[in-house]
This record gives sequence, C-alpha cells and structure tokens, in this order.
Amino acid sequence: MSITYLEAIREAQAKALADDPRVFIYGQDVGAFGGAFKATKNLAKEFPGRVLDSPISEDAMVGAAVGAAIAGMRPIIEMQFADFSTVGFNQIVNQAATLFWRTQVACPIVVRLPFGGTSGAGPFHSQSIEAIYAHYPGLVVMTPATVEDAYGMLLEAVALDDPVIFCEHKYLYYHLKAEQLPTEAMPTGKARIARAGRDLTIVAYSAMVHEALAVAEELATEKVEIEVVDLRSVKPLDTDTVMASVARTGRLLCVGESWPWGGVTAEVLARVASEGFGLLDAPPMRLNAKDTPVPYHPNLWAAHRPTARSIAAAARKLLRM
Amino acid sequence: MSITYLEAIREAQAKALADDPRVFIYGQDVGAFGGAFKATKNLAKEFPGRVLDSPISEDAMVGAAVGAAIAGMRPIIEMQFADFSTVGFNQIVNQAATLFWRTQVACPIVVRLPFGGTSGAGPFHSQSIEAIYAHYPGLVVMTPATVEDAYGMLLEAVALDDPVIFCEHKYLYYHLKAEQLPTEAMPTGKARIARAGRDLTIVAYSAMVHEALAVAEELATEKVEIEVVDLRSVKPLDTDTVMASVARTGRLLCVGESWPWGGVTAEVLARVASEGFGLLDAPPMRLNAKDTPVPYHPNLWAAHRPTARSIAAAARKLLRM
Amino acid sequence: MALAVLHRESDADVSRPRDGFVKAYRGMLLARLLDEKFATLYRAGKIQGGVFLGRGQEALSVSAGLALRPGDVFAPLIRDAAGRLAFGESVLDAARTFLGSALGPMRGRDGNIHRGRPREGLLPMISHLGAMISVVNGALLAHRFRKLPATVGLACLGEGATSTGAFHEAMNQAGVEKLPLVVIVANNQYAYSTPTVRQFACRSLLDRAAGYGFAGHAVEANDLAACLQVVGQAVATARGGGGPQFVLANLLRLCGHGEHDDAHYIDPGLKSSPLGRDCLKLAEEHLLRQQWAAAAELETWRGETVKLIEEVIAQVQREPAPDPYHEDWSALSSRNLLEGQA
Amino acid sequence: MALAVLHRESDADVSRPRDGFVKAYRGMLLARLLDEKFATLYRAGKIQGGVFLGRGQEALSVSAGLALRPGDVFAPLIRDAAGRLAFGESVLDAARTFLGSALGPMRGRDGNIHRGRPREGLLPMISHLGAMISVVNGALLAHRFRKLPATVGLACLGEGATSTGAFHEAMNQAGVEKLPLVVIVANNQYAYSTPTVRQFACRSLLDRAAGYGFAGHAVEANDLAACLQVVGQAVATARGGGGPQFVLANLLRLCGHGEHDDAHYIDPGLKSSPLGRDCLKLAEEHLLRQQWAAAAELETWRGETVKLIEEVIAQVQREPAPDPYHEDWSALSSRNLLEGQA
Ligand SMILES: Cc1ncc(C[n+]2csc(CCOP(=O)(O)OP(=O)(O)O)c2C)c(N)n1
Ligand SMILES: Cc1ncc(C[n+]2csc(CCOP(=O)(O)OP(=O)(O)O)c2C)c(N)n1
Ligand SMILES: [Mg+2]
Ligand SMILES: [Mg+2]
Repeated sequence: MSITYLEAIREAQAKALADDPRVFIYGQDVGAFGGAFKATKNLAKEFPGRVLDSPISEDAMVGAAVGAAIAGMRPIIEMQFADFSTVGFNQIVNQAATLFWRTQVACPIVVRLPFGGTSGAGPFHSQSIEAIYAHYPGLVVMTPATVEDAYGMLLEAVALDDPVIFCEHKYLYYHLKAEQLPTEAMPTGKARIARAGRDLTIVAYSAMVHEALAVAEELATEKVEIEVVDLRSVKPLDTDTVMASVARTGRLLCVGESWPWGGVTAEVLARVASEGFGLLDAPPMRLNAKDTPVPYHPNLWAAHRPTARSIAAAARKLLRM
Repeated sequence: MSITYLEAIREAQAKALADDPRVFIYGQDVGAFGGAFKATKNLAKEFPGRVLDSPISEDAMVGAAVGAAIAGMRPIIEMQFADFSTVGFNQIVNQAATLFWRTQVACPIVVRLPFGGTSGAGPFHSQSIEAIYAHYPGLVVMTPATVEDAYGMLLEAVALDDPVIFCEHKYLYYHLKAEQLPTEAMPTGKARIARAGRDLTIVAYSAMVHEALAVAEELATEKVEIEVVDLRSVKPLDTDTVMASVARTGRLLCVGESWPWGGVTAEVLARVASEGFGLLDAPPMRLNAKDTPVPYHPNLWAAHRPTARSIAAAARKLLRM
Repeated sequence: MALAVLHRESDADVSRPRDGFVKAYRGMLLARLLDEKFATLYRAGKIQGGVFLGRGQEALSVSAGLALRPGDVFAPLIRDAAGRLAFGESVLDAARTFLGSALGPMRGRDGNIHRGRPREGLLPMISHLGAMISVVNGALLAHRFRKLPATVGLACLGEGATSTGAFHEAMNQAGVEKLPLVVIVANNQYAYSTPTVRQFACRSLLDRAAGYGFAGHAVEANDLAACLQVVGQAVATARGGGGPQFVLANLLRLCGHGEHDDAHYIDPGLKSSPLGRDCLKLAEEHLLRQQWAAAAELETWRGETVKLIEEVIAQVQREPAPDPYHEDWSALSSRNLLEGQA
Repeated sequence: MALAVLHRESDADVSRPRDGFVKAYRGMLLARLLDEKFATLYRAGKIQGGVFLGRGQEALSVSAGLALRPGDVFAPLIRDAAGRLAFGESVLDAARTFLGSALGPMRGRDGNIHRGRPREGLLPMISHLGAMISVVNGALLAHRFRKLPATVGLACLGEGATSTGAFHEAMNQAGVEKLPLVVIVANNQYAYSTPTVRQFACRSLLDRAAGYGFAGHAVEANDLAACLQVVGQAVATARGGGGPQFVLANLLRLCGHGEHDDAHYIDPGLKSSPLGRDCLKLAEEHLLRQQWAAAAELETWRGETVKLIEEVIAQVQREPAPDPYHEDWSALSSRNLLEGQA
C-alpha cells in the first residue's frame, strides 16, 4: 500500500473525527463532494453531520470556527485555496490569534490552506503566504514537507489548543507518496534534519525541502555534503536545530517559495546572523521566489520560484565563498 | 508658525487636491467631519465634492479606489485606523498590487494607514502592520518619521503610479512639530542619515527613529557616536544607505515597533548579513515589540514596544561585543 | 448578576409587567449612571483609551440582556453597558476594565468596552465592526453539535456596522444554518459622524432581513415597554426554533461617538424630534404614570445605584495596575511553543 | 469587435427584433463553439490551468455584452465568454490567453478567464469572488468625477459569489452613490458542488435588491429574447439615471464547474426540468419558428464560426510562448523603485 500526501491529510482528518467528537470540518464543497482537492473525500458519509459545506464566506467561516472553539469544539476549516484566506484574514489574525492573549480562553482551530505553486495555476491559486500569518502573534504556522508530517502534524494541529495555520502544499498532494502512515510524530516546533551533511546547511520547508534534497543528491556526486534542515513549522521556528546545523557546516542557504521581503528566509537569516554570527564561515544566503505575483505560464512560473537548478547554483556559489 | 505631522498630512492632501484634479479622498468620516484624526479637516469645504464619506466598507473602499485609478483618477483612501485595513486586505494585496503586473495598467492609489501604538489604544488601534504589505509584490510602503517627510512623501505617494501604503504614525501626529513645510523632498526609496556617527548604526523607521535619536543623544554623553538611519520607506528598502552606514560603523542594531517574526528588522538583518557580512564587526542585532498583541494598559504597552531605554541597553550590549 | 443586587424586592415576579419594567428600568439606570461615572473619570484623565456611552440606547440594550439566560451567547458592542449588566456582567468587571485594574477579566491586556468572559457566553468584542456575529454563529453551531438545550445567541451592532462584509457573511451563514440567532441593529442615525444617507440606500434596514432568511421586527427604541416586548419576542421565537431574528431599532445617539467627540454634527431637527427623547426619562414617566413607582422611590433607586457604583469604583481604584514584569507575554496557550525572540 | 465579423449582414439593424436576436444568437454560438474548442484543447493537454465554460449561460451573458457600449465598464466572470465577445473582446485575445501566447493581453503573466483590457473597460477578474464589483463602482465614480457622458458599469457573478462580504460592501456602496451599475447574478443552482440551499436562505436572491437600494429584475435565462429584453432594459435604465439595477437570472449550469469536474452531483431532476433546457437550442428553435433563419442558414453560421475559431487557434498555436529571460519581473510601474533582492 502506498499513500499520498493528500491522502494522509484525509486520513488525519478521518482519525481526528473518529477520535474526538469535538472535531468537525467546515468549508466550501467539503461535504458530499469531498473538497476541491478531495482532502475530505467520503468524510461526510463516514461522519454524518460533521462535515459541513459552507457558503463562499471565508470571514464567516473563520469567525464561526472561533465561536465553536470557544463553545467547546475543535473545528477544522478548509480554505479552498490559501489565496482566498485573505478574505478571512481579519478573523484569523485579529479574532482567533488574539483570543487567548486577551481572555486566557484558548482557541483550538485549524485552518487548512492548500498553498504553493503548481504549473498554470496563476497569481491567485499559487500563493505561499505563510509569512503573513507567522508575523502575527498568537498563531502556529505549520508547513509539512512529507507525507508523514502531513498526517502527524495535522493530528497535532487538531490537538493543539492554539489556532494553527496548516499550509499543505498542492504540488506535494499527488507527487509525494509514502509506504505507510507514521504512528508517532516529532513534536511541533522541532525541525528535522532531512539529510545530514557537513559542508553546507540548506534550510527549507514544505515543497522546497524536496528541491533541496535533490540538490544535496546532485552535489553529493561532487563530494559535497549538504545538510538539509526541514523546518516543519515556520512558527515556532526551531532556531536551535538550524543553529546546530550551521555550527556543523559553517554555511547557510535558506530557501523559500514565497516572496523575498520579510518571508521565512528573512527570519531565518536574521536569527542566524544575530544569534549565530560566529558560526558562519561565509555570508548566509537566501533564495526566494521573485518579487512579482506568481505567473500563470509554466515557462515563467518555472523561473519565478526556486528550483533544484537555481538552488544548486546558489549552493555552489556559497561553497566557493 | 509651527506645523505638526498631522497638519503636514492635511496640507499635503490639500496641495494634492489643489494641484491635480484627478485626486479625491474617500474614507469614513473624512468629509464634513474632517476625519477621526482631523487629517482632512476643512478639505471637504475647500474642495467640494472631492472628499467623500464612505460606508464602513474597507473592502469596497479599496476596490473602488482601484477602479477609479484605472479610469484615470488618483484616489487617496483613509483607513480610520491601520488595524482596520485587514478587512480591506484582499483588495490591497490581490487587486491593487497585482494590477500592473497582470495588465501593464498602473494603479496610482494611496492608502493612508494611521498606525502604531499610543498609550491606552489597545490591540486593535495600535498595530504596526507595514510588514504584511511589504511582503506582497506590487506595493510601495512608506513610513515617514518627520513632519517634512509626512508632507513630502505623501505628495510623492500621490504622484507615484503605483499603489502606496502610507503608514503615518499616530503617536507622531501631535508630538512632532516643524517650523515649516519643505519645498523639496528626498526621492522615494532613499533612506536618510538622521544623525551621523561612527560607532554603531541604528536603523529605524517611523516613530522609532525618534527613540533612536534619543539614544544617540544619550550615548553621545558617553562619547559613543551613533549613526541613525531613517529608512523612510520600508519597501523599497534602501539597502545601499544601510550598508554604507554599516561599512562606516561595523555595528548594526535595527529597531522596529512591529512584531518580531518577519518584520522590517528581519528583512534588514537578512540583507546586511547576506550582502554586507564582511562589514560587520559584531553580530547584527534587532529589537522589536514583543510577540503578543499590543496591550491596552499603559504599563504593559510601555514594556511591549522598544523604547529609548531598551534601545540604549541593546546598543550598549552591542558596543561591548 | 449585577441587576439582582438592585432588583431584590422580595415579591418581584418579572413576568408581571410592572416587575419586569421596574427591573429593566433599574438596569437602564445602572447603565446610565455607570456610563456617566466613566465619562466623568475620563474627563478627569483617569481612564486610558476611549469611553463610549450607550446614552439613549439603554432601553434597547437592557431588553437584550434581560431576554437572555445563562448558557446563551451575547456579543455586545460599544453601547451595551445596559445589556451587559442585564446579562450578568458585574459592575466590578466593567470598572476594573475601564480603570485598568490588573484584577479585571482582561488583566490590562485589553480594556474598556473590549471586556468579556467567553466561558460565560459574554464575548469580548474585537474592534472590527461586524466581526462578532459569525463568532456567535459558531458558538450556536457548537451548541447544536453538543445537543445543548435551546440556547440563543444575540449580537448587537449599529447601523454603520451593517455595511461591513463581515455582517453580511455572518447573517447569511446564520440563515443557511437556521441558527437561533437574534441580531439587533441600533440605527442611531449616525456612524461616528456619518449620517445614514451615506451608509445605506434602502428605505429601511429591515428590507435586508428577508434576503438573509431572517424574520424582521422593528421597534421605536426609546420606548422601554416596546423594546422589552419586541426583543423579548424575537429571543423567544429564536429559542423556540423559529430561526434567526432581525430587530431593527430606531433611535438617536444622545452623546458623542465617544467622549472625545462633541457630536456637533447631529441634526438639531432629530434631537428635537420624538426620536430624540431620552428612553430613561420616558421610562420614568411611564413608571410614574402607571403608578408603578413614586417619585421618591425613583430617587431612592438612583441613590442606591450611585452608592453601588461609588463603592465599586473606590474599591477598584485601590487595586493594583498590571505589572509588566509579572506579565508572561504569551500569545499562545501552548507555552512550549513560545519563541524567545527579541 | 468580435461579433461584427460574424454579424455583417449589410442591412442588419439590431433595433429590429430579428436582427438583434440573430446577432445575439451568433454571439452565443461563437462563445459556445469557442468554449468547446478550449474544452477539447484542455482534454488534449494543450491548456494550462482551469477551463470554465459558460454552457447554458450564453443567452444571459451575450445580452450583457450587447447592452454595453464602448466607454462602459464590464467585469465578466468565469462563464462570460459570450458577454466578453459581445462587448468587443477578440477571439484572438481569448485564444492567446488560453494557449499561453506571449502576445496575449496578459503576456503569460495571468491566463485563461483572467484576461482583460482595463483601458478598454474590460476588467481582468481576480479570482476572489465578489471583488470586481467595487472596482466597477470606482470606475463609475471616476466617470462621474470626469463628467463623462452616461456610461454604465456591469458586473456578472454567480449566486455563490453573493455570499461574499465583497459583494455586499460593493452593492451597498453602489446604492449609496447611486451609480449606474448593473449587477447580474446568474443563479445556476450550484457554486462548484454546493447547492443553493447551502448558499443562502432567502426564497429568491431578488429579495436582496431592495436592501441595497437597487431595482430588481428576474429573468428565466435560457430564453434569449427575455434576456435581451430584461438585461437591455436594466442597462438602459441605469444609463438613463435610474440608479443601480440588479438582475437575477435563473438557469442551470450545463457543464462541470470546470472541465476537470464531471458534475455528477447535479440533481437529475433539474436537468430534465425546464431550467435544464439549453439556451442555444432554444434560440435556434426560436429562429426557425419565427422564420428568422432557415436550418441551412444555421448550418452556414456554425460553419463560419468554426472556421473563424480554427483560424485563430491555428495562428495562436504558432505564436511564441513567454520567455522568462525576456520577462522584466517588475510588479511596479516605477522601475526606479524596484529592489534587486533574490
Ligand atoms: C471595520 C471597521 N472599520 C472602521 C471602524 C472604526 N469605527 C469604530 S465605531 C465606528 C462607527 C460605528 O457606527 P455604528 O455601527 O452605526 O455604531 P454606533 O457607534 O452608531 O453605535 C467606526 C467607523 C471599525 N471599528 N471597524
Ligand atoms: C473568495 C473566494 N472563495 C472561494 C473561491 C473558490 N471558488 C471559485 S468558483 C467557486 C464557485 C462559484 O460559484 P458561483 O458564484 O455560483 O459561480 P458559478 O461557478 O456557479 O458560475 C468557488 C467556491 C473563490 N474563487 N473566491
Ligand atoms: Mg450608528
Ligand atoms: Mg453558481
């Protein structure tokens, strides 16, 4: 048996629904239809009355999730695409994210964001907007890169008492497969050494982890050993693991699929530069998407975001420094 | 005659209305009432029909601005508080910011955001959310720190063909005065050396420039010469001026009133670390607000954001490194 | 419950018109005097942040609070001191929040009209207008999931807030889910300085109810008896499974938007119209006319209320302010996930 | 103008019912065949991104496009190929965008149904539903400021999009400003898979019009003559200063949400009901019945249309794709403000 990243997300939701009567799912077309990506396939049938189709009302979807959480439930909200969460933005950053701080009443909601670029999807179905959520206090922002993490972290997200923005990469939905689902998970907030190495650290998250691993593979043939750190969650961001890796390699390249200004790569570089300055043998580098909306055409899209090719070029440059 | 930061903003709008028939102002209570802060005082009377009260509809306010810009106007939108722009967020980041990239038709709108903390204002009337706008491609984000810049940059914002997020600090509204309005302005995108020094560079913007200047003053008595760089706009961010300053001083402290994750200070540190690594004699440091919503109570508020006191402590620490 | 303190006549039976009216009146009076106290403290520089009064809206607001029961969900807005107290909020909570006591429900993290106790069904408003209604919806959905007995959710807002997208999405959501939600719109003719003609283009906001699948009710809201009747009926209908209810209340704001505002822009014609009559005065006249209370009794009640307020304020003024060094600066309940950034 | 190519009968006078109807029919036919061509290309893997068809909505959409004039502002949505062409968009623009030609109006930066030419009043939709209406409002405000002669703005959307806050704010804004805006809601019974019972709770979305100060009109939208009449009248009224107009069109989506979707969830009862009849077929029957065209003529028109489409597609398929090395990667028009970040 083999299971995709997308199926793992479905299975995690099935398990959450089965294990905890407080869990329900709310989003556009998530019911009988099973969701635009089929992440909730059959769940409405298996859990009658607990998977609700919402109107096209992202603000009210999130608002209702907060209210339900206050009243004892653990809602999972599916945004049809991460890009549409901008119209539910206020309820996420000002209602959900501030509730605990203001009242000491927790807000256990999960907002699932199918995010990231796929070929031909264009400016409004491709965005990686983890940074706008990570910027606000009061939110946990998860960015699983593997099938195992998609499953384990989603279960953790549901179990957490805080609002979680769960960024699931659409490119990985079908492209990534595992043999089986994990029975245990690394704790939230801990990064993972996806590949060990001693010459250079590449810090990445979500789909970019796989580009980084491809680069590590490629450069291994040139006797360069790259260590790949998968952040897993970008908030909290596991500075310790990153720093320990940089302590080993002396070189840092941070890669993100998002826009350059103030994204995950900025945060990682700022932390390493300020807290691990002495560990660096060369200037830390970062690689992001270009500072334009995500282009529709595959030719442009391929040049817009980092790829194994551009990451390898950056890594080679950094190794020469 | 002396003129406040707030009056400068009013004067800039008066001049823009007088000079360019394409300019109009749209926002809640901006008409006969003159705006919640009086930034449009008397403008409705002086420019009949060109200062329109809007319903409480931030999404539609921005959407209408984009449409008006397409059809040849140069709207200025006043958000009553920056914090409320989150409900107009989608139109700003997905409609206004993408228009030029997608169509080559420019989108000359200005969105004025009264932002930043004041005592007792609480979580929803204090936010500094420049970073969420700077993260998106297609926007210019201005953060004037002086009366002169409030005036000159607002005029530039109106003249620019791109959408401008104009962050005007509410604390500076009444606290800052100048003798007269400038006749020329530094170009947009250029930072300013607010005070020259050779021992340490403090990079700041908006209200924090004044805290930094106070620290420079204080430490001057200890024979420490601090250079203060006022970013003026955080996007574009004038890396050259910052780098040149760090080249002189070898030490960088970046201060922002916003939350730590992915803010202006992260971006500045990431740039300096990656592009100016060799210039640094000590690890770059940053100081931000705490990672919680902005507290209401003055006691908590004073401890939440950086102040001259905490900046001085950070500067001293950095000087010892 | 705050009102219980004041309304302790041994034989009170609020199902009798007189007793219900008196209870409501005393709630209005408490809210009015408490508001005025805060206004005074504000002018004396003793309050940080804005002070927003419910002056002229107490009859409506108290009716909302009184119609609710423990277990219900209430989302008051800035002019709902009366509704809050009637729903069970203590004067102490109010005073502590306005005066920045560390012992208040928000512990200095948030203030003034932003207070609430979500666990007790009193939602703490965020400032973004319209945003609380869907939160009430969610709580009602949760009650349905949890099969709690017939609870009701009630959200108050001003006519200006009906222009927000959040209002619309939440109204529609409540309609689709057929929730026991009551939405009360206090059309006090102004949103800050903006008159209704710049806010909406329908003859009456009641025209909106059908479009959301709500039953619609209108009330002239300086008439306490009418408010008790209309709001009470709307809540009872929602509770009885009659679906979402929309109450449009017609009144006039008898104060500035906040205490910083002199409200010079309010049309004098409105002030002198029937709309401009003070609901508290009208209620007093009603009490006297019906001989439900004598003038001396009114004086006594007022005196008792002032005393209660003064005592609470005096107590709160001795309470400690929040101390940043004891603040844990934690926006997450999962402490293990906090970051140690500067 | 795309339709002009097809509707070149020398003595055509669209104010005559026959000529107007024929022109509209030929517009529908062009849109239908163009849509089908894209669907075929999509299945052949020649199109990147989604393909969304207007099947069953052409009568409504073409009526919208035909009622507009140069200088007007049009915000079509995903099912408005017919309206676009009737408003003057070229088949070439459509083909270039779907096939990713570098010569298209979006130059590969955006694709498919996102195309537009803002300078010519054809707004390029962003995906966020409801978001285009206020943009139309703004353009109309600008026209008012610039004292342009009676222009009209027209925005199309589906019934699902009426649940967005953006829709509400923009409708209300248009009402307050009394703009010459026409909003057409195509209630095609589904929003993706979601039936109307999960989308709104009013008997008819027409119930919403009055709440925004719009005049309301309903039309059974597989009837071309009715669409031409109702939409034409709404646009004329708006143009004549009659204020904002709301047209609720009742119809059924005769295709999947997009071409990736088999639409298995559509109620068979609806398909076999009068609502499920194809507007194009009905228009053909009408043409024949009225003897406005003979069967052979219909065949000729179809043949001409197919030929036009094939020629354009063949041309576009020879055009270059965008080249990332020639792309300037500039999201700002002020080149001097670009940052050189990586
Ligand atoms: C989304 C949003 N925009 C703007 C504001 C600023 N604001 C606070 S109160 C107010 C007026 C509210 O008017 P109304 O809803 O009629 O209530 P009233 O004050 O009259 O009771 C405004 C514009 C806000 N709180 N939220
Ligand atoms: C704000 C927003 N949320 C979700 C979506 C995803 N989405 C795209 S089309 C669609 C259904 C639209 O239904 P309707 O408005 O009825 O138009 P139709 O497709 O039936 O013509 C949805 C949910 C979106 N585009 N925008
Ligand atoms: Mg009002
Ligand atoms: Mg539909």
